[in-house]
Amino acid sequence: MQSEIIKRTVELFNSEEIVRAIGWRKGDFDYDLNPSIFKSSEDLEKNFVYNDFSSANLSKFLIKISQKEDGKTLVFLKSCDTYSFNSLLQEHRISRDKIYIIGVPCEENLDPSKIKAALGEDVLSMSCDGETVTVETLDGTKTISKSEVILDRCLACKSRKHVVYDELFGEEGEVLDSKRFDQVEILENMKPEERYSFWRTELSRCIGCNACRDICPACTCEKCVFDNRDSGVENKVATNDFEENMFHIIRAFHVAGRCTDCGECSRVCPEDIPLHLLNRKFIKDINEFYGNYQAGDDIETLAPLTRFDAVDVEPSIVKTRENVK
Amino acid sequence: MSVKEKTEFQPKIVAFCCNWCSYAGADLAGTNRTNYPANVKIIRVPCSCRVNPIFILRAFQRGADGVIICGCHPGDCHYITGNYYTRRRMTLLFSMLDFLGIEKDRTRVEWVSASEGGRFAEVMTEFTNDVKAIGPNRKLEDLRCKAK
Amino acid sequence: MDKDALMPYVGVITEITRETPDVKTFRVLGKDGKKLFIHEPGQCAMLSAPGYGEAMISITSSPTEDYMEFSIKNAGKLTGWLHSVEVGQQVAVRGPYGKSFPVDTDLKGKDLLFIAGGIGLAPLHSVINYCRAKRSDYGKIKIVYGSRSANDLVDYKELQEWANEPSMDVNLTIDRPQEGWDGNVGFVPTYVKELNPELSYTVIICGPPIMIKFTLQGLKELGFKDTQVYTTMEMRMKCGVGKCGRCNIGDKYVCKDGPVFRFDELGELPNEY
Amino acid sequence: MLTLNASQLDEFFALIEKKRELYLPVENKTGKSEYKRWVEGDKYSTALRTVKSAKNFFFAKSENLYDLKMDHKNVEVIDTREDIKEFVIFGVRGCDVKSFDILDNVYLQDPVDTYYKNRRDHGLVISMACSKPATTCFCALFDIDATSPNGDIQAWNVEDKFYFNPLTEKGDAFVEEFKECFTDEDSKPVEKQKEETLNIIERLPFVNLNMEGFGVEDKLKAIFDRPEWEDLSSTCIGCGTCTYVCPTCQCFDIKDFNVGDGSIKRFRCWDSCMYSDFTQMAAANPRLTQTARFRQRFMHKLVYYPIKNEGIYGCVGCGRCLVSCPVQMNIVKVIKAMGDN
Repeated sequence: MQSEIIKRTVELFNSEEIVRAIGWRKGDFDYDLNPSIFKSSEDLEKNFVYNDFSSANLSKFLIKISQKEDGKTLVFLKSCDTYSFNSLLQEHRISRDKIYIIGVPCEENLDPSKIKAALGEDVLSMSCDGETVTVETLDGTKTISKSEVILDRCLACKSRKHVVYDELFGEEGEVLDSKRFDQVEILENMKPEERYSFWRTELSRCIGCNACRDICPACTCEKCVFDNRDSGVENKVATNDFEENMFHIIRAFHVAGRCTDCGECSRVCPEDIPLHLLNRKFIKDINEFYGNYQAGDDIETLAPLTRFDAVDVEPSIVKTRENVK
Repeated sequence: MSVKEKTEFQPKIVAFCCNWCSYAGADLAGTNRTNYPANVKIIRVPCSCRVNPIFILRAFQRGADGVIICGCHPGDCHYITGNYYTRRRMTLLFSMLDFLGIEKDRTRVEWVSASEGGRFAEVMTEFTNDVKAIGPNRKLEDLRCKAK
Repeated sequence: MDKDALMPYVGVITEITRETPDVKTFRVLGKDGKKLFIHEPGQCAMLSAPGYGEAMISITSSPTEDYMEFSIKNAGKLTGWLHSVEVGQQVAVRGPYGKSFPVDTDLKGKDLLFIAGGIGLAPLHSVINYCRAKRSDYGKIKIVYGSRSANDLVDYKELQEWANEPSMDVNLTIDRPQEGWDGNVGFVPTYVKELNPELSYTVIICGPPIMIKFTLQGLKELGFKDTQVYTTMEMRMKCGVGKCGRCNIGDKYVCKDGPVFRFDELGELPNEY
Repeated sequence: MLTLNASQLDEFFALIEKKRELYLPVENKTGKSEYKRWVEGDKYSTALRTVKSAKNFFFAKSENLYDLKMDHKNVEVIDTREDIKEFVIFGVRGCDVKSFDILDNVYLQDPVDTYYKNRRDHGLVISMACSKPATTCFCALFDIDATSPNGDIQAWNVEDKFYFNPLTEKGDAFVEEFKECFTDEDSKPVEKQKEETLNIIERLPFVNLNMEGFGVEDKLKAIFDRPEWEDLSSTCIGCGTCTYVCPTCQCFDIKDFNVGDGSIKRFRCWDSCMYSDFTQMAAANPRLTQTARFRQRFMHKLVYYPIKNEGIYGCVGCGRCLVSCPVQMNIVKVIKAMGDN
């Protein structure tokens, strides 16, 4: 697949259709690909990688790049990334006519930290061949079943369908009937005290690095509320429980109805806090209260928090509904 | 009995009241000499949809035990649609607070018009009693604000 | 436990003078009426008030005085608050921070040319008065000071005093013609070139970056060398003691290794100031 | 050498905890290890590295400096520093121990930071030699011997035994105080383990990195002006992950927290040079682009810090940024792009 993609992209470079491409650059290992801008076909041929570790969602980087005056930028988007792209488009953060999208097919991505946890930290290289992941370590070759090391967010994949592209590699995928709200339901069925202690345990690990906010394709404000010195909520590192709670409630609230559930927040969290559960809770509530809505599905439908219905449910429903303890 | 009464927990209640309805409703309660608990501190806002979720969290941080938002009845918003947005936002926010395990009875939205002085007092009394029953806010407190 | 360098003293504002529409001079003394600490010309102090944060302000008064003064422009949260207070207000002060001008070493015995723009006179004020107090230690003193308008000239009274001293040559300029102004009109860099100072002068310059840039160009054309020119830099600081990292330029910390730099020293730093 | 059986470890911890506070790496919910105050039942985690470094023990992630009170025209400064109880950090890896030296160069130089020093004086570091370094480790590059870490007491874990060797007076006193816990045994197994580990270290992928060209004054501007900075930083998202997991990042911010009753808590917290509001000037922010901020962080570690501190680099090769960066950019990639590699 990688070589086909490279071949096609080189063609686009040569025909001057595009002036740069944003993709995944080879790192020191198979798994530490960094999102990067390729300015020439030579660079791309040499350093572009598309493999099971090309997890980074590249759509947000387009904001900065599509503001450049010159030429078209090519971007590689996996199916879930296309939803983020549409969202950005809908909010006028990027200009469509300056971007060329190659949709790349996506099997589940792998999680290097799961592989390391299972096989040790002395990993030299990892590669996946269908169902088995083969890992070269200082200790020799080891194998592990792919199903054990799939990235968490891919375990609950919502869609294999590319909702926007100029060119697609592979077959058109389908929207999946995912079980992504299962974990949210488990929490909903807990007692409030249990939920509170669950979230305290999780959020107390937060180091306040803002990675979840900065990687999020829906967090695109020029000036974030948490960067406003006069807001009274601005903080570099949370000083106590309250600030940890507040940051995460507000972060999730600010993307409620706009979050496409791409899962980048949880993927990049250095402390593995399941932040996507907060976002999914909002998505689940929105579906329940205001009808099914998938952000990024199209660019016409208004986001749920920017519209209303005269007969919407009252906030007191939170107390009275039966399916949530 | 009397000792118990003295030490009874007195919650701090923050009420965000829309300028065009419930704030006037509170006024009316006052001019009618209708009693409502002294625990309630009113903050006037131009519309219930002015209330940013951060305000609510900040109220808890600064020592509130309960936060209530009062706006015009749906359909009666001075700015035509403001309270419809409030309704959606607060439904989601309260649901999220619940999801984090914070007591559901600490937050409430009520629609109180300018003519409903009596209802204003009723709502406040009821809300204050609800919050009294669940006790002081511990889950969203900031100890720095409680010292001394 | 020893007092930490980050912990301030309490000072009292004993006098407030309005200099220009947006600049006031505050005299600050300890509660006992004495100076809070001894400083050298060009050093700074961190002023703060509860809830308004801290700001690094250069000390305007000369060490030879028995008080400490700060000329402060109303520009932000803390300075805005300072402009609203009355005499008797207490403030938190810590310092002195930074390197001073080398008044007792490199500058001793030299002819001195001070060039300032706007509030940039404040840090130089301390040096000028120090040199005035020890007049015999220095050669000729020439001052070039410019501002947007005559009303914006800081320390106007004192400027007159300086001008009246025969051993000091004071040259004022304003950006645009103004009624009642019979002095020079024009930007500082141009005026400096017009005045054509002799190369014997050591230059001390402070003002807006754009003024410094063009003045320096002009001085170079006149034949001045980088080693002859000193400046004092401005940057938002937090700790003042070279630890918090934000005023780091190259291997220097402005708060600790500066704010006074000779231009050849600055030239060795990456262009991030 | 003084030894302790692994089975006696919990007893040993209980004994320490009786007299001091004991902190050690413990496996958390996600299976990764974190430093934690020891309580009965906690098991020492032998994981190679904790997610966060150990710098928090001395350079706290957030701490109150003092309180300020304003009453009309009066201002009062209230010293809120408290006496710190003696504490022990057990199981610090060689890289993290070295990071304390790097922080010392900043916080113990004149004027001494009393908050830092207070904790430094009251803390005792029991380090732990590495036996299974990761492929993302490169401490050898900074002359750190992972098999013989510094600290007040160095320790090794060989099979089911722990070996201890005090290095400082403080360490001697500690060993003396708890001498009934230890037995004296031959240190051959330690030597054997060291040899094996060094053998692994030689085969690590980054062992041949080259630091030539960094940390010298005359190359400062040349490195600063390199065009590679632009590409390396092109997708840096400007979060603070690298800074906060880094054991040597030392920058902080000072802020006021308004308690609401007229008093202010002035506190400091970790800050990151990756943030847009980190450096500010009145006229213009000198580091407006993420490229400039990105460059500042790595220049500081690889060039500025060593110039100021006799050639010691501001990096210890712990590899945390290689694991945690959301966009997989890290100091190794920078060293490779900028140095003579």
